[in-house]
Amino acid sequence: MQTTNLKQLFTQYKILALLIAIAIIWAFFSWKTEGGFTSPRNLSNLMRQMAVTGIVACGMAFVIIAGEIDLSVGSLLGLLGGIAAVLDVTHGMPLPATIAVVLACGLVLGLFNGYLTAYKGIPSFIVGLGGMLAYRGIVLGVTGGSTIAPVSDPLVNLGQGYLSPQMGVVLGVALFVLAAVLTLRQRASLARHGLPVHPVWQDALRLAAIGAVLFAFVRTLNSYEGIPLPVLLLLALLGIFSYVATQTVFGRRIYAVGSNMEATRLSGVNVQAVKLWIFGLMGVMCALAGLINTARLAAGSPSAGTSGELDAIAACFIGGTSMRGGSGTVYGALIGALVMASLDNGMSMLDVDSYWQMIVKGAILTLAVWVDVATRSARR
Amino acid sequence: MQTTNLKQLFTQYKILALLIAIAIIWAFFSWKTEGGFTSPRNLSNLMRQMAVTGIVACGMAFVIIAGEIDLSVGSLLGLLGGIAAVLDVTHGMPLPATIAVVLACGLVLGLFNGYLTAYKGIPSFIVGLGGMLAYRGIVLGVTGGSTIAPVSDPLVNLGQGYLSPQMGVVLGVALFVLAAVLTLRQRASLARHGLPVHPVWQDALRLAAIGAVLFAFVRTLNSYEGIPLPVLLLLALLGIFSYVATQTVFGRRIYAVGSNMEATRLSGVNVQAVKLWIFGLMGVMCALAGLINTARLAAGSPSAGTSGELDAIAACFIGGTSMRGGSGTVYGALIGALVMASLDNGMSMLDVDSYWQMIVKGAILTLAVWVDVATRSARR
Amino acid sequence: DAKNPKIGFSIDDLRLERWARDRDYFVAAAEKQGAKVFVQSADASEQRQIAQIENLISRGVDVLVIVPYNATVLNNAIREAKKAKIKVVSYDRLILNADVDAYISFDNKKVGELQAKGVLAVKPKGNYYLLGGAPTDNNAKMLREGQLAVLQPLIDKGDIKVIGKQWVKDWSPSEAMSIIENALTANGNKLDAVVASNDATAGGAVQALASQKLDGKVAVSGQDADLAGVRRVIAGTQTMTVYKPLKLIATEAANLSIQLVRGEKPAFNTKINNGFKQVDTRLLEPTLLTKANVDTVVTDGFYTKAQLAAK
Amino acid sequence: MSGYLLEMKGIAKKFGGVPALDGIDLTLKAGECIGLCGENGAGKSTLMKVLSAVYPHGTWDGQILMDGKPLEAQSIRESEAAGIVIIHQELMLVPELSVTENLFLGNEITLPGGRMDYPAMNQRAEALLKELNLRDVNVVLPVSTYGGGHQQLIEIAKALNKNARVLILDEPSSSLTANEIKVLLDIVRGLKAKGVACVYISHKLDEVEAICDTIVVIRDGKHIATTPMDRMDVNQIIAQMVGREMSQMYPTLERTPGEVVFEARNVTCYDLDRPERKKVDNVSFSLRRGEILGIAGLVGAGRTELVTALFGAYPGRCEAEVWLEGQRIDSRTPLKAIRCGLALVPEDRKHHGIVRDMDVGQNITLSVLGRFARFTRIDREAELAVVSEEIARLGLKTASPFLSITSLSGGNQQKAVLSKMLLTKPKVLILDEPTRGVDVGAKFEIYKLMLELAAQGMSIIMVSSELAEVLGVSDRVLVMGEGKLRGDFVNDNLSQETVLAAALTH
Ligand SMILES: Nc1ncnc2c1ncn2[C@@H]1O[C@H](COP(=O)(O)OP(=O)(O)OP(=O)(O)O)[C@@H](O)[C@H]1O
Ligand SMILES: Nc1ncnc2c1ncn2[C@@H]1O[C@H](COP(=O)(O)OP(=O)(O)OP(=O)(O)O)[C@@H](O)[C@H]1O
Ligand SMILES: O[C@@H]1[C@@H](O)[C@H](O)OC[C@H]1O
Ligand SMILES: [Mg+2]
Ligand SMILES: [Mg+2]
Repeated sequence: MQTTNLKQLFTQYKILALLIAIAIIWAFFSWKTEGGFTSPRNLSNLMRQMAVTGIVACGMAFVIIAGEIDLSVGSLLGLLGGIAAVLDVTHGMPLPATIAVVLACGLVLGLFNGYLTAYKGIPSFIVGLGGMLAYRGIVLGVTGGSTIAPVSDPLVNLGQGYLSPQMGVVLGVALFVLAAVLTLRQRASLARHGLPVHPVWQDALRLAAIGAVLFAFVRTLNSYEGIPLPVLLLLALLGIFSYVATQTVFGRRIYAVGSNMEATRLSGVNVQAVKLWIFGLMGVMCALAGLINTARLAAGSPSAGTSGELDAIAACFIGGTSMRGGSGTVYGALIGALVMASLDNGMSMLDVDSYWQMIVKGAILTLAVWVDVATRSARR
Repeated sequence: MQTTNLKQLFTQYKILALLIAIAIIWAFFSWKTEGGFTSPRNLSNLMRQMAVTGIVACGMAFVIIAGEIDLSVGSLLGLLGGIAAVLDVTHGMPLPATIAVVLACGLVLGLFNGYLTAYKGIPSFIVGLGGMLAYRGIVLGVTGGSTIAPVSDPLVNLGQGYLSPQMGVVLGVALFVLAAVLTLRQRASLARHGLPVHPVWQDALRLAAIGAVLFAFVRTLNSYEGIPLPVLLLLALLGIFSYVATQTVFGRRIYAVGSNMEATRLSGVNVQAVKLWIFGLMGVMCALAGLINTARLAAGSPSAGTSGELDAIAACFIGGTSMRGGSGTVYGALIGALVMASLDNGMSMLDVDSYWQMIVKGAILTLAVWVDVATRSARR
Repeated sequence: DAKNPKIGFSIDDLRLERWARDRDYFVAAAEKQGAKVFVQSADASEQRQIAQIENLISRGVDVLVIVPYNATVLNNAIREAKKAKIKVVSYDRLILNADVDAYISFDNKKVGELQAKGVLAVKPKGNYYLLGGAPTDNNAKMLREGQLAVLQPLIDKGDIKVIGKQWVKDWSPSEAMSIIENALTANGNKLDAVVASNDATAGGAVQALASQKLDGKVAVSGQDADLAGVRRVIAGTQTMTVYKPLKLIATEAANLSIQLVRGEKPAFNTKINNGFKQVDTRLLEPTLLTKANVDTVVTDGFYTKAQLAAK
Repeated sequence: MSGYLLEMKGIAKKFGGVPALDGIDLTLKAGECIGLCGENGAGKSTLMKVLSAVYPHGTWDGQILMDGKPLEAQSIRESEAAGIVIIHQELMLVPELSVTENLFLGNEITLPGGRMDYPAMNQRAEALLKELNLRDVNVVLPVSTYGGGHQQLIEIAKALNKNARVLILDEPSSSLTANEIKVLLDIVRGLKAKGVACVYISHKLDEVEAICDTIVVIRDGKHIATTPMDRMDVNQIIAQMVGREMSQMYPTLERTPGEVVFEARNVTCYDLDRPERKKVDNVSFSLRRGEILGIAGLVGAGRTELVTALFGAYPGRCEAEVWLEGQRIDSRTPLKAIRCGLALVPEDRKHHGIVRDMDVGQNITLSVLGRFARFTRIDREAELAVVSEEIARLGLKTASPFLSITSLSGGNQQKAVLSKMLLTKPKVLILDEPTRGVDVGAKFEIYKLMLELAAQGMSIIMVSSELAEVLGVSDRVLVMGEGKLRGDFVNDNLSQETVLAAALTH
């Protein structure tokens, strides 16, 4: 009886297992590092460290939900970051222009990947593999194999800057108000469709939890230097992508394509166009990630982003996106990215031997997903 | 009308597009290197260079046909190669014992991966990702991060030795006789069941082609030093795996599981056991590849096999194995490996800048698969 | 604090043999002085190295000793360190464009020269292949500079023909092996010397030569005196290696870092421009190691006789 | 002007060189309903896919005129724009999306910025489902919450949502119950009255008879006859379809069931998503040797769950006690169940029956492959012999055992799956909707086979939503409702009313 209830809880909140995993991981590291792990400064670090993977994971979540995969993102990120560095360092272009050009390049290259997959019928795995090689080759060509440095301060600021504490507070309050409004609207909507509305205390508790998390988040980051810009960008993307996924026609079609492409096609949806734009979006995410990465490195490095695709894909899968397409969430992917970044950061703080780090990370990855699978296994 | 016939030809011989691609690639490089590329010696090199990827690709083909994937093979190969080196160098174990231990380790680790996937329900992608990290960590632990060298001569011989020319001829003749017997038996069997038998000239032509290829193969390699042992191993594996795939109960079940796992389960097949053993086999292939790799380097290097999984997976996909499982061939995978090895070898002979190498390789990969997809779409 | 300083040691990649030894010597030396060392390995990833440096900073180390994977990308991380008043020492590889307090290394240009001279001594004329190091490693470029300083006059004279040059990603032996295999084929085995930039890549090259029974006939250089490398020198398949007493550099680096923390003035012997400033530098002397003087490593306690003899 | 709303002229279509349609003509007037009849594989669905541009213009020969003007639709969108809407034979829903989202997929109502206007769509969805008398569906829940029958109605609602001028219904009723079919036919009548032209495809010829004005019969891709319904009856349609007279729908064979061989005790299945809900609630029954036991019930009654639980294939939590020949057996996985002598022919042929990438022969031998193994090697000779024998025994129509299973028509695929399970030589054969989508001729053969097997002593459980069929072949009928056993009748001139009454009482 007890277990059943617990299982139900897990089934309902699919992400719960992961959140508990994160809590355990954090508690453990915090204990081992005598609080060092959970110090504002380290949490700020941690989140900055996960930003690049997180940005890519946002786009990758859509790609995987649509039943495809993109292995070229690591190289593409490197290439776009490299282009940013060249424009900035070699051509001295002003930052807004650089950003615009890089985003445009990302879009075009992403659309190109999408075109090959959607219209030419080449499996996305192969397109990705080809791109992984070709784009890395182009980076090497563009940078001449050497690191392009030092990039200008405005660009560096993109990766290393902070939101002022006041703005952070304003943002936190605004988000809380938004959450409250959404909760109320959801209650109204559930009632309208005769679905069971959660008890008031449950929603109140949920809101309180959100408030607490927001408060802790803003306060923690403010007590170091403020919310780092890459983290802010990531938050914005989380909002936009979640909105697109759940509220827009395009978003719903992504799920439809991934879940049953044939049925979707026969419903008159242009599935090829949907796929095309998903890859286009992925390209734009690579551009953003590339910019942030270059900003963080303060240089365009020919090896930037190497194996970044694996991190992003792993984040999605850990976060519960289905390998077969059709289901998954963006916040899940970001929580997946957080799990991995926490492990990396925590073990590096604990000064664990690098080979042990790899073993432990591999084991915990598998374990976390296993817990997730096992608690969900009500449905085999 | 003409095009239809051509298209039909392509549809029937799925691998034709790839063989033509190889022919074009070889012709191009041969022309550019003034015959150097197609000299017996370089062909011998080429085949030795593709052996490790080819061996892994054999196992990977089964994994992918069964609808799974294994990302840990690169690290596993490194680990098993490292174990081989440690046993050989540090413990001075005799070669047969080393081989036995390494194969056993490979089997056990492969089965472990399979157990997690098949019985614990963890997606193979995650198990592979975890293994990729963990096994690499263990290599670093086992080798202490340093290169273990020099390995004993018998072990080196495994990677660098040759079959004597006489034996090569005997082998070639034996294979030809085998092909002839099989063709005759197939004709008899078709006739007995009143099914249409191919015209005699068609079968004769096919046999003649096989004979010509065998002759060219043996003669070319003999005119250098003989058939390299790793290539011999690869050929043997090709035979065994093709036999298993097409002639045995286990092989048939691999395809069934990959095509429709639920229907297969409902037909009374123990699908979990099938998956378990596929991964077990993959582990054994990693062991063989690890041994050959260590033998070729004459050392156990902690970075051996890095990103070997990508090469093997790419080989399978280029060779026409379906991403969704259920269809594919082992010889296709090997031809895929040959395409990639040819590109690597040819461009490095031309001393092409490494960034051009990557761009060209990526582009040709995508192109080859596109040609394949385009010519096959006749089937729709 | 100054009495028991905390040292963060960030290493590029422990998959390369020498770094494990550097780490062990360094830790031993530092602990003898009462310091505590946190070691991190970035496994050849610049992102990871930056993250690890950030983590070391948040753990409040007093000094950072860094072996950069990519010499050019640590600018921000080091700025963070400086903000936290942490001293930064660049170990073996020079960090470019950043505010580094000290650099300690062997003279890499000199190493390159030794490599070139080593092979020249055996093959004064002929076809040479230049097998470079990792393209992301600043040292790889300095090595090439040193090699060319010796070889260029002879190339101009026509004594030496460079039949190919490639950089080897992450100093990977298997990549080096394929490169040499294909170079041998392309040139019909007409190869007299391989100027390999370290022992890992030399190992790959020798293996490629061995399959043509050319090992021992073609001159091959190296660096680091890896155990496998020294054994090859003894066996005659590798012409030379450069012995860089790792114990020396590691001990010196440990002492130097601790001195920086304690506000003492370490002994430097030169200054090198890293694009940001003139960095105080301590350059150590590398030794050319051939079959003739291979005993040096034993007398130095770098290896035991048994280690070298073991087959 | 010809007065026709739609004309198809000389339509021909080949698959890989093999003709599936060979010069077919078809005309439709506004407000007319055409019954398109033919055996499995005759080409009905293919013809309709040509019409609805699933196969775009250019991939087939011939001409389509709409309002007298040529229609050369390149995509489903274009054909829908011309007013042609199709309800596909296979369920074409997206399980992860909600009912509303499925109903509007491709035709979403949007707010500025591409936002989904959920309130508007939900409202419209509820109205649509009400028209179909579908009251217990919550439109905001995922479509996968609902079983096969409901999904089929949702699929119909989706088509109704599209303002069709020509509505194609390709076997819309295969998983509907009698009542639901009545609602459906009323709706089609209403559409006809509004001037919508319909093409109705069904193997349930009484429906065709009830609703259609004209019957078009095709056989092997060729047009056989076009006749007004008022000059035809069901028997004549059958004669045109199969090319011979069929005197009766259900064969008969003298048999006497023997002693009880199989017992299921206290079978309980819990819902996948809501573990506290029981889909099957403590059901027990027994079965005699050589008996055919029909299980009837409304859609969602839990029949599929019951039989999958007996076979060890229920995906969720379940409890069941299974006795065979006086012994308790362990049938907790399909493999164990088969070893004990049970066999199940599943309801969902596409997902649980056929293995798509394998040929007909390989599908047939999948369950007994081990039998042909000689030192792990498959004895192809022996395998082929068995396959040929099976193909002949069941009258399975295929050019060769080496053809892909997907190239067979639905009825023949069903025979292949049946044959696969029969090869295991079961003592108890469970058939879940064995004749869904199967043509009359093939149905008759399946019934005949069932009777023969029963006469040889095999016990058979048949789950079916077609009451006539249950009453036509069963010796005994169980009725299920809401997961509980509601009745157990000996089939001695049992009437449909009795069974329905049992299914509906609480
Ligand atoms: N995609 C395809 N590839 C190859 N052959 C096909 C394909 N689709 C249909 N066929 C073949 O075309 C013929 C007509 O099939 P179709 O589905 O139109 O039959 P149907 O009349 O709808 O049968 P049913 O009553 O079983 O639904 C069959 O022989 C079938 O095997
Ligand atoms: N929530 C669900 N998720 C997935 N599949 C479901 C779900 N509910 C039912 N199904 C499947 O839909 C089919 C029909 O199930 P239903 O509950 O209608 O049982 P039934 O009594 O067998 O009805 P039918 O008359 O359709 O056979 C079954 O195959 C069942 O497994
Ligand atoms: O010692 C070498 C070091 O100087 C270089 O930077 O990296 C490779 C090593 O072999
Ligand atoms: Mg049909
Ligand atoms: Mg059912």
